[in-house]
Amino acid sequence: MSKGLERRKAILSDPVAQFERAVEIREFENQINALFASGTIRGTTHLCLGQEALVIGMASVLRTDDPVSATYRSHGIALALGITPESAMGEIMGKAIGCCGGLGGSMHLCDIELGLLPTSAIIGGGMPIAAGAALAFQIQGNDRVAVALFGDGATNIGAFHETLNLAAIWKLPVVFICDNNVYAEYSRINLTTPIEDLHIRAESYAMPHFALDGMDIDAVREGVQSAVDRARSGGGPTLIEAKTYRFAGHSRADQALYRPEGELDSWKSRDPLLLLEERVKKSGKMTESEIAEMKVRIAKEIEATVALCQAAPEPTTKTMFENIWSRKVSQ
Amino acid sequence: MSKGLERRKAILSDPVAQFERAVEIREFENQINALFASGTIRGTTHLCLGQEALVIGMASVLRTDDPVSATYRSHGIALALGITPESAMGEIMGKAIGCCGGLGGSMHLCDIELGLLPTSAIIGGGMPIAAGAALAFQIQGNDRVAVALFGDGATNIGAFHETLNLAAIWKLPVVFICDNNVYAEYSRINLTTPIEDLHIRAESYAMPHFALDGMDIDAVREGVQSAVDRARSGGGPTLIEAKTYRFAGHSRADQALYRPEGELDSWKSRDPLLLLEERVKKSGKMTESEIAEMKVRIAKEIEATVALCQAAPEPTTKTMFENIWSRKVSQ
Amino acid sequence: MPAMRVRQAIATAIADEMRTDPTVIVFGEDIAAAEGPFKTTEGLLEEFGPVRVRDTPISEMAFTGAAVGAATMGMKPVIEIMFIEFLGVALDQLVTEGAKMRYLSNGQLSVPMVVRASVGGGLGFGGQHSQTLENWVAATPGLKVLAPSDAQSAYSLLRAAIQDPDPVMFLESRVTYAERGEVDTNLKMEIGKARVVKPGKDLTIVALGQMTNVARQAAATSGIDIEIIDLCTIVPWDKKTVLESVKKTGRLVVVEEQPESGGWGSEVVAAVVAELFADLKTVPIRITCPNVPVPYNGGLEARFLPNPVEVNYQIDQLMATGKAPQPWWTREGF
Amino acid sequence: MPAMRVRQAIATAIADEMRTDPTVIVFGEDIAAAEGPFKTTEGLLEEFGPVRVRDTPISEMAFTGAAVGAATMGMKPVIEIMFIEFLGVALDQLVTEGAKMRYLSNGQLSVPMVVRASVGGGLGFGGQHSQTLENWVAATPGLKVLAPSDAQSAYSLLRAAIQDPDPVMFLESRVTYAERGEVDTNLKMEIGKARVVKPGKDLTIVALGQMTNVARQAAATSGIDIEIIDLCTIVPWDKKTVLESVKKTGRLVVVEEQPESGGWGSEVVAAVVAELFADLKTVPIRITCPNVPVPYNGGLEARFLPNPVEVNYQIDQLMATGKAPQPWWTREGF
Ligand SMILES: Cc1ncc(C[n+]2csc(CCOP(=O)(O)OP(=O)(O)O)c2C)c(N)n1
Ligand SMILES: Cc1ncc(C[n+]2csc(CCOP(=O)(O)OP(=O)(O)O)c2C)c(N)n1
Ligand SMILES: [Mg+2]
Ligand SMILES: [Mg+2]
Repeated sequence: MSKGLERRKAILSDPVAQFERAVEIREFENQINALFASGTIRGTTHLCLGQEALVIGMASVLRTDDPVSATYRSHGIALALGITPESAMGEIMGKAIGCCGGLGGSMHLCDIELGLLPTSAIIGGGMPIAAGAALAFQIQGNDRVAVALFGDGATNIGAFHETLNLAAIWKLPVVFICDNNVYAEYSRINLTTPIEDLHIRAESYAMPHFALDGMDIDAVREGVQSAVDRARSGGGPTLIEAKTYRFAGHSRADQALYRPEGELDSWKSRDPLLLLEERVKKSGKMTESEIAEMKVRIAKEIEATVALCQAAPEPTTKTMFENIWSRKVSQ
Repeated sequence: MSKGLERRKAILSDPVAQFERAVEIREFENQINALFASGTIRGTTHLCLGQEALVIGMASVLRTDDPVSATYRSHGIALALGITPESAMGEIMGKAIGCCGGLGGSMHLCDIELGLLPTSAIIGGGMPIAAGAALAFQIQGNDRVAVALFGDGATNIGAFHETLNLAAIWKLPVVFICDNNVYAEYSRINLTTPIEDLHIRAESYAMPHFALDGMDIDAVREGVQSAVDRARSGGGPTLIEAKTYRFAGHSRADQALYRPEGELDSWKSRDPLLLLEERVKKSGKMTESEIAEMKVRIAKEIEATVALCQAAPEPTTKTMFENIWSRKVSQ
Repeated sequence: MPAMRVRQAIATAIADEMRTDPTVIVFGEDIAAAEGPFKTTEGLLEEFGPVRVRDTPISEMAFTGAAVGAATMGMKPVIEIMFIEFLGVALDQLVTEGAKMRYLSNGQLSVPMVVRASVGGGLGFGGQHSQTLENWVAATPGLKVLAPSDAQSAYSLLRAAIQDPDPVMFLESRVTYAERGEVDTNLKMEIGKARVVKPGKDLTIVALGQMTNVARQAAATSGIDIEIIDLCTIVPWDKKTVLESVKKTGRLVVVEEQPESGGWGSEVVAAVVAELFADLKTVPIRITCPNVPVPYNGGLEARFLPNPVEVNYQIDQLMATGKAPQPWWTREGF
Repeated sequence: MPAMRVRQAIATAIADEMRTDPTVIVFGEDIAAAEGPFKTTEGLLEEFGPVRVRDTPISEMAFTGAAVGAATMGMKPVIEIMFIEFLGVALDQLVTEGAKMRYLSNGQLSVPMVVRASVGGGLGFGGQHSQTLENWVAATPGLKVLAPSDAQSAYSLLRAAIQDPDPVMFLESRVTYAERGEVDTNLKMEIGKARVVKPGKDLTIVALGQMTNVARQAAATSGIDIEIIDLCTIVPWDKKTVLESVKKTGRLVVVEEQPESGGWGSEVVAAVVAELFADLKTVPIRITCPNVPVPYNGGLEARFLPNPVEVNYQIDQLMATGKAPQPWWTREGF
């Protein structure tokens, strides 16, 4: 079994592994943030801080043959699905060991073995693709399910509307998960749409829908599982709205000065890492000191990953001419 | 006052003129149908048979400075707004006297004096444009209202979704009128979307919405008036779904063999022309024989229009180089 | 060899692929029960049933993207964009997602899909339903762009497109749908290979789609011995065949159904010049549409499109003067 | 003359127009309170308020179309498409509606609007955020396409674009946003007129956007006396200035930030050849990007883009051999 598959298997039911993965994502994102801030990495990046429970919860109830289309806010979902830190960070650094060979960057992670379709940097871009994957499964007559993960801001774009309608009329095995983290770039959601509960948009397509607490991994697991079960058993698509919050700015440069006072703090009091920690403590699966050790261990691992990726070779020029077409066509 | 403005004024409150206009549209469309069937006119055409009450009802409550964006199914709305039969038929025949100088054709009628924006042959194409016109009025601080008329099939395209959300969040003075004539091309609406009452999609934007009987001119007038009043007084947009039926096929070639048996007949029992005729009879405004005379007169007028347009000159080659840009730029 | 209309050649090619390859599926607006507004999917629903042959809502973005997604999961979707203009509401999924998906997955995914679209003027469909718009999909590494010109090329190229492991844009000249031609269903045509449809020694015309017929008609009445190359593939176009021909004839005329500005033919001219500068006997020229929207009026639309009379005028002038003639709209002062 | 960054020149041009013309309005995603992700609308909300300066939802189709509609009713919208790729979800409204509206209203309507978009590579934004994509809007009669290359041209061309009575696509090289230059706010630049940014007598480079800088850098170290033309307007491009220059120098090199296939430069080559076939001393050539998506890795992205070293290599080879040199990827066997 590949490292990625092992990592995926680990979080399926083990709360300790789920907590560890959350710590890993947090650490990973903080390191990435620092590397961008220092100019070590170029381009742009979108962190998943505060949304760890959502991505891990999702990943823990999906099968590896259930493909996920996600967005440029890709690191968390990639790690949750099992991608190794080297593979993700290598990509973000543009190295040959990266999951896209260094040609994609932070916005374009991909690992088909783990079900991660190439993440899209176009708002709404991944949604029709998930529906299309689901169409394939429906026609093939298997029980695979496709998942689209997208932001609150994406619910205002045409592709959202068209895709939900298409999925509904064709009863496709697809689950739409809206990560409502309150902001789209620098705009609070209330400034760009007059409704608050985005999931009600599913009514326009007679599609089942509900909201869930995206900070609480058990709520995520239960909600996503129910929608996946419906899709797998031929019951068609579901729209889920996960209420979360983006702890960092939108992207590299953003200080998020536009937040109303107190908003961040109030959400931080329900930081998914705190909740996950409580969960393992309450169940007696980890002691305080084990937790502390684990955090140190993971911090070291991520530091080692940084070193490993920095030392890793750049892709050769040749690679940029590969994978344009499946077969080379003389031009 | 131009002929078009006079024609518009005529239908504002006079049920006789409204009935006459409906007869005119019916006659016009039948003639156009025949001209296409015989190959006299080339290209394609989309008739408004059965939907006369909707377009006349709309036109009778709008001001001429309230612009309307409509679709390729353009003849009825154009005549209702006041365009003369020569101007519309001339265009459909590609003649210089046509409202677009013969460069547009059946799908592209336009008369700004009467509030008819260039009709769009792209599904959903006119909707953002109506919202934009409304944005202009809002900024200019006047009380003009923009109207978008589109089909049931158009409610599945991205532009519909994006435009309604934008209009709602900006509270634009625009009225969205969905002409639900049950079919989009050869597809019954139930085959392409899982909901029946399309107007409920406005809930996704916290926008007021309702359905009305599009065969009944008084229902149309009342419904559209209420939405226009809301828009004019700063209350923002409304989505109206007019329940109508397309008596003819989708376009020139279509025999509409896909209809369930009896459906057409059942709708024809509520043919807007019958209802309009009853209305003027009941009110004592016209006698049977006056009605018969009027029908004969209009039939003759439209015949004369055909002759006039057939004899009218073709546009010169020069015209196709005009109106690309406002000023000629040397290339 | 059966003679069939281009629209039948298209339906037959799809059917033949669907019979051989169970992963081929077809969807688009009104292409199933109604068999498409141009009857290019005739018989498919009947033979292959509603699972593989589907009508979609009016949602080009969603169904183009659905084709991308289905293609990544082992299907071969063949979708129909009824008029190329409708790609204007869906370009993202084809060009920014589908065509880049192999690259952005580091080769983990292939996207074998075909987007068919009807293109071109001549039928009085007006300014929003009569363009060719190859420029929208040019400059898209990862996407192949094909354009048949008759029944045989429609059949053979469409089969090649469906068999291809990568996304293919397939542009069908609407005017040709009703035209008949013999079709050898065993004849294979390769993507990226042009056809010499008429040999000649004095001048090379490069054309595609319905302009291939215009070139044929022009050549039939010309005093010059013209070689006609039907390009067939716009991206990646067959430089080799074109260069060989122009090397022989020393003269190049590109006939394009595109406005002068933005047309694909410039690239053919530029590439030929780069390779054969010293071998050219006369200046290579382009015959295009003027820089105006497609007019509806029949007479104007006929003038708008390159036609055999104008092609021959240009060629005769070129031969007589050795210089690039003015296009008709300049000559006439527009 | 104040020196300002390109992004400031843009904000200043918009502000200066807004002060003079109350019908100018501005909208786009995060351009008001946040002043745009590249700060190209800095200060506008503060000075002109939320009625004239608005944030939109993520709905490019709706707000591009809203600009068309508002333009027909007496406003002059200046909208921002943050990255040109996002036009792929909104092309219809600009190209099929807005650009044709004057024609399809028989001249009853004008559509004075400006669509600004950031374009180009070099900043590590990856395959879906680094292209120039002029080809999407080429072949659109009715639409003007502009591309500034520095602070002065950004300022003057944007003012000209806003004053223009017709739709204008305004392509801003993202890499240049941070670059500083002197700006004479009284200097007018005309749409459709190119700038000779460096005179020379032996060879003409035609470039635009950030490639103008690449050309300058190349020329600065070249042994050849190069004339550089900054095209400024892509549609309608300034044939006259280009022809005059090439007539003088006898040599043309086009430097394009586009894949080889589908780039705008072919048209320049084809048109120059058509007019000056007999006057050319060497074959006109194009220096472009390879036919691949824009790679993320910094080293690869730098190779992907035309750069001064490659430009000088090509020019030196051209001068030495008189033949069109191979592009680097062919030389290196990729
Ligand atoms: C079509 C398109 N328009 C605009 C953008 C620029 N953009 C990138 S992220 C973003 C905000 C998206 O917000 P949301 O959907 O809530 O996702 P989040 O970033 O919060 O995860 C925007 C507008 C884009 N990538 N694609
Ligand atoms: C974007 C786009 N897709 C497809 C079409 C082709 N088309 C023309 S009319 C039509 C059906 C529209 O149905 P509806 O909106 O109900 O309007 P109706 O024709 O019934 O008035 C379709 C699919 C188009 N014009 N534009
Ligand atoms: Mg968000
Ligand atoms: Mg309908």
